[in-house]
Amino acid sequence: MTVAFDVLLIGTLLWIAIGSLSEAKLFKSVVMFVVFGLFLAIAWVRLGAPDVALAEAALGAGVTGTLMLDAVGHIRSRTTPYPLDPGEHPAEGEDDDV
Amino acid sequence: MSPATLYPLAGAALFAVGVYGLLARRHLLHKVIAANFLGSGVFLILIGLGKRATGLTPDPVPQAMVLTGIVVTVALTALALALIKRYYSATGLTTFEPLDESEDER
Amino acid sequence: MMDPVLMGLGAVIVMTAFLGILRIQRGPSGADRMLAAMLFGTAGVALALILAEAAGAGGARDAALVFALLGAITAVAFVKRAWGAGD
Amino acid sequence: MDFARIALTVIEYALYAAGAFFFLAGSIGLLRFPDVYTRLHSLTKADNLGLGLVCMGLAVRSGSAIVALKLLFIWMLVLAAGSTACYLVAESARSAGIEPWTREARR
Repeated sequence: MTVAFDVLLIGTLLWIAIGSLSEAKLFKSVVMFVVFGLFLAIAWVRLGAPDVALAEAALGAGVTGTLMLDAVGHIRSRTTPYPLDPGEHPAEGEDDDV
Repeated sequence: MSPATLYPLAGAALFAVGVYGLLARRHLLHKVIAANFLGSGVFLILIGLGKRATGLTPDPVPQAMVLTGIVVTVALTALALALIKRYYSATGLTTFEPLDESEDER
Repeated sequence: MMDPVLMGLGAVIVMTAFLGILRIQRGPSGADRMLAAMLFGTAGVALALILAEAAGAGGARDAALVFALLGAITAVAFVKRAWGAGD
Repeated sequence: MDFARIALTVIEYALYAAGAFFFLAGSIGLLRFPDVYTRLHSLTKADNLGLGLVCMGLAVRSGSAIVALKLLFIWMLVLAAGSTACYLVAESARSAGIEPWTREARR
């Protein structure tokens, strides 16, 4: 049973990683990244490292996932990007919602 | 298979997935995600090798290193995301070269 | 040695979480994908508690507390920053 | 092995089985239900009930009052966080114009 659990956990981990990178839609990739962080934290608990699991869940999945959602929102919030002409840059400080 | 062999192998596979994503995906956010996977693979190898036979307490030194590494990864990711947002605001691009119309990934 | 009953229960919960990934891949709107992430939050709490009991590591219960917060925090980030941009 | 211990083990395993059942039911609901609101329903009710049952089983197993209290608090935190997140997602889905599924709309 323990080996079955390990194999399932590792298989899910790798499947989420591959799925997240083979996804064209950004939002799907980011959600799968958050889910990956959760499963990695479970793997740390399984390997007898609960303090690493604590840091991974709070930082690796929580903070990183939140930052990535914020970046996706920033990129998505402009449906038409600025013109690609290198001469035309937007005015300085116009878009600073960081 | 004991966890001491299974998890480092999974870490190696995860590292390979990360390298693939870092090289093959063009969107910068995908590259950041792939770099995170790559780092997680290394962490998995370290902690998996630190886990000794059942009954023994795991080796604490790799755990401390991984704990530091997670914090460094978060700082790195935050910097990369801030740079991507700034780059997007300045140029309207999300890759290093303009995308074709047909494969617009935004 | 790990209790096989607890590990079997853990394997079942990993499998239910596995089903949630299908919803991430399918889900028509962003909210559906967030729901799957919240499912993983609940399943993660259960798995952390089960492993804490099976391995005799009480510290893992503190990790479960962080898992519980995580679902709410990602949902807030999703609603405030990433919502309303199409799918 | 005395009778009380056997009875406790039976109760514990029954709680695990019920918890696993509700987890499975929640996941299948998440997959099969037609719209966001019904999926939220299956997620926040069935899954949190499953977690509560698993927590109860683990509390029976540990046999220590402190651990049982901590498990109870973890469950209550999950309930509070889950219902808050559920409200937020449903509210934003509603204001984004996602209509609830009805039998009439399907015809």
